[in-house]
Amino acid sequence: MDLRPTADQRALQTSARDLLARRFGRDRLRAAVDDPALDRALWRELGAAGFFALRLPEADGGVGLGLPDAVLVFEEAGRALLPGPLVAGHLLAGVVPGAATGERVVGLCDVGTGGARLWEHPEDCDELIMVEDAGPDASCGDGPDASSGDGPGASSGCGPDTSSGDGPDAYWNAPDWPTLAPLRSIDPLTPLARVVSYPRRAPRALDVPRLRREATLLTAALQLGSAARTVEMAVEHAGRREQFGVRIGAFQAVKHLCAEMLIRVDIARSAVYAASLTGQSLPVIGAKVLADEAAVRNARDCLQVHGGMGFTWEADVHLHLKRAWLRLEQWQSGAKAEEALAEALLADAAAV
Amino acid sequence: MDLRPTADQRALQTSARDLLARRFGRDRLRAAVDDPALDRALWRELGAAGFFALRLPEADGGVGLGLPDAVLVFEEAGRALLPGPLVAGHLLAGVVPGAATGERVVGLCDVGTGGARLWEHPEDCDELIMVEDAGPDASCGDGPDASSGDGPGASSGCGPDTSSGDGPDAYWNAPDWPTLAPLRSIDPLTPLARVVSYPRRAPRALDVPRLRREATLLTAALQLGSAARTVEMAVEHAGRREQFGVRIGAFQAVKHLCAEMLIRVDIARSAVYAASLTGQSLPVIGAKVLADEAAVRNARDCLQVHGGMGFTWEADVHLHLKRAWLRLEQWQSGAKAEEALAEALLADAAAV
Amino acid sequence: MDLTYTPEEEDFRARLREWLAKALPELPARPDPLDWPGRRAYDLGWQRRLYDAGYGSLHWDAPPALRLIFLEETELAGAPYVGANFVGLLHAGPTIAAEGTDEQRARWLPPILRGEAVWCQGFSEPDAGSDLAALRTRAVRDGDDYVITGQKTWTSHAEIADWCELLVRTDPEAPRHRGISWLAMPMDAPGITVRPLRTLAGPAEFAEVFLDEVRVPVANRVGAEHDGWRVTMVTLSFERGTAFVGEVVACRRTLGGLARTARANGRWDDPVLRRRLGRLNAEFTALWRLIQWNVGAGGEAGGAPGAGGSVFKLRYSQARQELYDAAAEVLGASGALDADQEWTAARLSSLSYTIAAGTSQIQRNIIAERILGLPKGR
Amino acid sequence: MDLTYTPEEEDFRARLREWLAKALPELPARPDPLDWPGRRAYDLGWQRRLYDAGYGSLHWDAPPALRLIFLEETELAGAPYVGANFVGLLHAGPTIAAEGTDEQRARWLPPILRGEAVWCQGFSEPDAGSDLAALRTRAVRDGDDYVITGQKTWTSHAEIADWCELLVRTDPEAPRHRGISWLAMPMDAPGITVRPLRTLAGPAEFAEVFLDEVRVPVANRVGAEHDGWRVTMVTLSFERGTAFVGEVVACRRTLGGLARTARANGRWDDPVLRRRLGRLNAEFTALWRLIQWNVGAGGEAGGAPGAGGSVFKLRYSQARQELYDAAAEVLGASGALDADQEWTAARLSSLSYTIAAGTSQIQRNIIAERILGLPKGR
Repeated sequence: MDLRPTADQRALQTSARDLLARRFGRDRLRAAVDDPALDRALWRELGAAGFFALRLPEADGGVGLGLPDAVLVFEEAGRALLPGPLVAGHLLAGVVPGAATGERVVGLCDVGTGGARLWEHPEDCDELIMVEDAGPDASCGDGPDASSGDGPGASSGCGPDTSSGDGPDAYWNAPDWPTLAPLRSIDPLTPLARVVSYPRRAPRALDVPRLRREATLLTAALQLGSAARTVEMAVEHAGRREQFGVRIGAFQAVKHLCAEMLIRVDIARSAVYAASLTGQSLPVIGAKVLADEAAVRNARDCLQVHGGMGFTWEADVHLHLKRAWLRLEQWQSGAKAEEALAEALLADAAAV
Repeated sequence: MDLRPTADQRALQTSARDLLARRFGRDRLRAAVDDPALDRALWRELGAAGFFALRLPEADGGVGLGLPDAVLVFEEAGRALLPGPLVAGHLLAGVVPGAATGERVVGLCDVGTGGARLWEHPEDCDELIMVEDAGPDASCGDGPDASSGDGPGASSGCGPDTSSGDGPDAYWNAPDWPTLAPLRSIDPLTPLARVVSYPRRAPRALDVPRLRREATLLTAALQLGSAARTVEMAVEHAGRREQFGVRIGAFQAVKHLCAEMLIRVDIARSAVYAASLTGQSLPVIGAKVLADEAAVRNARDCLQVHGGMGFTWEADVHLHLKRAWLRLEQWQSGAKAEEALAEALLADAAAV
Repeated sequence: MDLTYTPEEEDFRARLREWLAKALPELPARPDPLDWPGRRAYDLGWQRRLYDAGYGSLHWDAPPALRLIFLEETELAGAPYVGANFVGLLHAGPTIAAEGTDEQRARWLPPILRGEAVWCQGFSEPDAGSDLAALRTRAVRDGDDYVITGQKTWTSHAEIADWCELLVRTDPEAPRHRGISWLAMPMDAPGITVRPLRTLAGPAEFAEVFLDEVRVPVANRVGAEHDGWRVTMVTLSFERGTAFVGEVVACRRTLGGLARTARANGRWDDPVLRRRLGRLNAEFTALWRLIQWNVGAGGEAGGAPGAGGSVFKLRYSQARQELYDAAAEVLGASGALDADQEWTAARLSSLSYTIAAGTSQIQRNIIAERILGLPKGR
Repeated sequence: MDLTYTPEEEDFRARLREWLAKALPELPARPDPLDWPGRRAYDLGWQRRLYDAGYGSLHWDAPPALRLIFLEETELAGAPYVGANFVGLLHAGPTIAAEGTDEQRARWLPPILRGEAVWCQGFSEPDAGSDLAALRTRAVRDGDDYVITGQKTWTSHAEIADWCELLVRTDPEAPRHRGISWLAMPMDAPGITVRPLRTLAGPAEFAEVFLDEVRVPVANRVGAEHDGWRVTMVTLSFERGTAFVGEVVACRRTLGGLARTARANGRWDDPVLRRRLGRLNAEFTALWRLIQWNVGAGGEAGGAPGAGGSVFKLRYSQARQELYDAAAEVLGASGALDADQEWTAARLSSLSYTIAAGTSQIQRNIIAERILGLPKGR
């Protein structure tokens, strides 16, 4: 019983950090801010490094590792602000040919009840998987029969669900099938589109609850990495910047902001790592709630520590904040997450 | 247009402060902690000073002042932690004979929907007024016909309301009529009982909405006074107590706690004073919400500034916190208040 | 305590409201935010209309109640913001009025009031933010001129300003607060380079200003030489005082808009959000009352709001951020993440409120030391 | 990363659980909180049973995983709290084990483990709270004794303690941290007066201890003379580390109780409250994982938890206060204001958590300076 990463896991995390530092350092990050089109060469390199195939069996060309290892690697991606549909690529590596190697970029969009219906990097995806809720009235696709031929469905909104209720909950889409609403993404590194409707022409058998759970956990890991990075940025700045003749980190007001930031990271990290070990739904939801809070509030506190400099476009602080806001809306979060955690208290009468 | 008290009002407030300092100084306060029975002589002295008759017409022996003046006096009572059914005495001064002079001590208990049903100083009250909501299903009395003779009703809970819905919303009770549930009050200065049921034998025609509104405002003024006092206590302590070779008020962590306390007071004061001028329902509710927050959070921050000393029974900090918790439950507060303030945003489409 | 207005004040309000109803429809279309010359013309044109109608100096030398009515009514009517006239009307102008010579007042104030001159502020420097007194821009006396070299930052409207209220160090040997002077620098003087400064909220509103041996006549100094710190404090107390009146009115209107939008899109069914909006209603109502309080108090103290402005500024900057966080909840994911949504853009801008014009940390120090009298420390 | 236990550890858990199921029903009735002799007998008796069953020293010298299992299972089974044995088992004991001589360990540790001696802590003084190193209680060497005069406060269980771990100043000339020594003082020595200290939560749990020329043999000093500060730091790091394991388990149980009570009394219909409880569920689950993390880390570092304990302590003390604030919401007015309600009493006690054993302000300094490496300052 030891929640800390093993030596092997630390080595894995370090190699991910090194790869990202080499291939996605600050210059590349700022270049991506100006042109967020996905770097396909980097994507293939991530594929070659096992980023997507990490949990596929070695027999299938994968690395054969587990969810805890994936979480450590995603934490690094979050630290580095690496853009792109990373969660999709990782979770669909065993489902969509070419995803595991990074040859093909695949998107994943949650259109279930409360799903954000947002599609990351729509221009860069070679294909797209839609996941819905099972059962009637839960989804907003055009229905399997709503369109014919090879064009996208023409429906412009959510009609009544005509599916049987026990059909598949996932649909494959070519990138030009869905009807999209334009959206100027708040995160300059992550172009977005909102999916208005899409044809249910190509159903896919996927374990959607599991997919959602793992997407939630990996998104929490990205948030955790960002939260950890913004503490470092705040501490670096506070240890360097002088005002009133001293480094501002000597002021309690700054010191205590930084201390609270670290606490959020440590709490979120305990929750995320533990959830990756059990893989259970509730710990995953709890981890996302805490990692969301850590990422958003740490980015804001980091901005406050940076003062006016933090408010500039040139500082990286806002990139962390905007990405944290984006991830907050992805997968399980907010009201639904807290309701699920509350409900569990009633169910859990016997255990602690 | 000037929200600040006039010279006359400042003089009124000062004289209230002087009276309370003279008659209810720290020794009396601590004596009351050990024996919270009401000091009837002090009560009569408050009556003689116009505390209860403040807003009665001069022709009726009152002082002929207005709600803003009452708010200033109640702010002082809150500062001094003066115990007793002050709000009741003031609001019923024109209704219950002897209340205006302080000869008789009268209680006031809100048993409407969401009313706390708590009775302050039950042992000390000579009589008690119950206020209910108008309309069916809103009240929990025994009903006008539920008891006969001169004893209290025997009903032990809330039955269906048998009133017509447009009858009176207030009932007079002798102190031994209601059925009470025991309660060891968290506030050592304020004994409490919970009213389980009571007879609706002696209806009184009162403007209950107005009574509630003014009770809410005066309670907010008490909270404001307490919040202002705990800032002073924190500042006094921080300016005197030395640790690490300096007065702890020199530490930013302490300084910033105190600054936030003052801000809460200033915001609450603006809201309470302005609401006393308009007398309208929504500003009153908003003022109570902000004054509640100021009183509770300031008492807690004051405790934190005092450190271990603040946790002792001998320090007065806990008396402010416990009273603030008590007042938080009295009259409009919490969910209902916030819902009313939200609803007003919709209604208020035209105005700002 | 009195919330009523005198008949004269109510009359002023009625006439102003009437005038606004006529004047606003005659205004040209608002320029694009990136069209600097257009914005200059628009903002100056509006100030000229105000001036011609007798409302040109309401921002600083009117009785407090009239100023409040003016700010309230212009905001309610949807009149243009003070915009490019901000520094002239609310910073430099009042400072010159209070500290300048008769000649200086005659030279600089009428063009500000008539809508003929745009001013910008040259206070902050890269290494002098919260610690403004650490400023290093040097002014060396050479005959009747100062020769100025250094760098300023967070200068808004620098691209279109005629004048800059500039803080410079005139005595590098003196204690930090004693060697500073306040100058009016013409922005067309040789040696000035303006470079736009992009913020996280997008297009450039601010600029960096580089000064390379810029000559400014000694006669352009307001206040005594080396006494600029005291002069500056006058200006800053204005900034922390009534500068936000219009914004609070606007926030209250936004709050109503949030509620109606939430009801329209179904988010109103969430009691957590509803109660949050209700609480913000109490908050902004109280902030409005606190402004009225401060205006009343400032009137008595001679027009310059005191440290009480820090109390308002701290709570308001926090409340404004909470307002736009609530807006993100109302909008839902696709609105909160859409940079083209007005409320989302405002949410980004709101992030500067706890930093600009004195961080919240600095304001808390001011309150603790100047109002509460706690001992100075780190 | 590993959340599983070894077969040996699972076996330990199973045997412990079995033993608890047998032992707990045999316990006498819990004494009244005001019955000091009764509490002493009860708490020592329970420790004796643990000792006889081989669990007497689980608190400090077991492998971390076993200690965690022990604390978890005893709490789950509703076993008595460590109570009067707290200082002996978790403060003084581990300190003597780490820093004492062979003779000292042989003299003091067995009675602690066998449930024969109660210890109390004499660290804080009226003028030395957060600034513990400011302590002024003097110890003057006189032959083989120290003669001690001064005053201690916040001493829990002083009324029934046999020993006191006492910090005294042995060199008043030395720098503050260098003139302190750590002594074991017998509580029956002449010159000791114990006066109960009442807290806002009600009956006295703590006491003030007055020392008037109390003689303590030099042989009772643990560690070198004047080296008591370092010895103390060992003790404090224990206090901030695993001391809270049982409490977190208890908090999670309370949280479940809140949810069930809320459903029973209708408060569950309020989504604001429900979501608050949901969030606390995430919070306490994470705190539990953080304890496991710290125990794992502490195991590697040799048993003494480090500054990471400050991270836990800060967040936990905050979460505990939020838990009992939520309890007040669940109970409603008549419960939240009833001092006899268990949760209401616990709410009052929770107020000390952000103060005792190092205020939250001090903990944040520790985290910022020792973990994050920010410069020292005020």
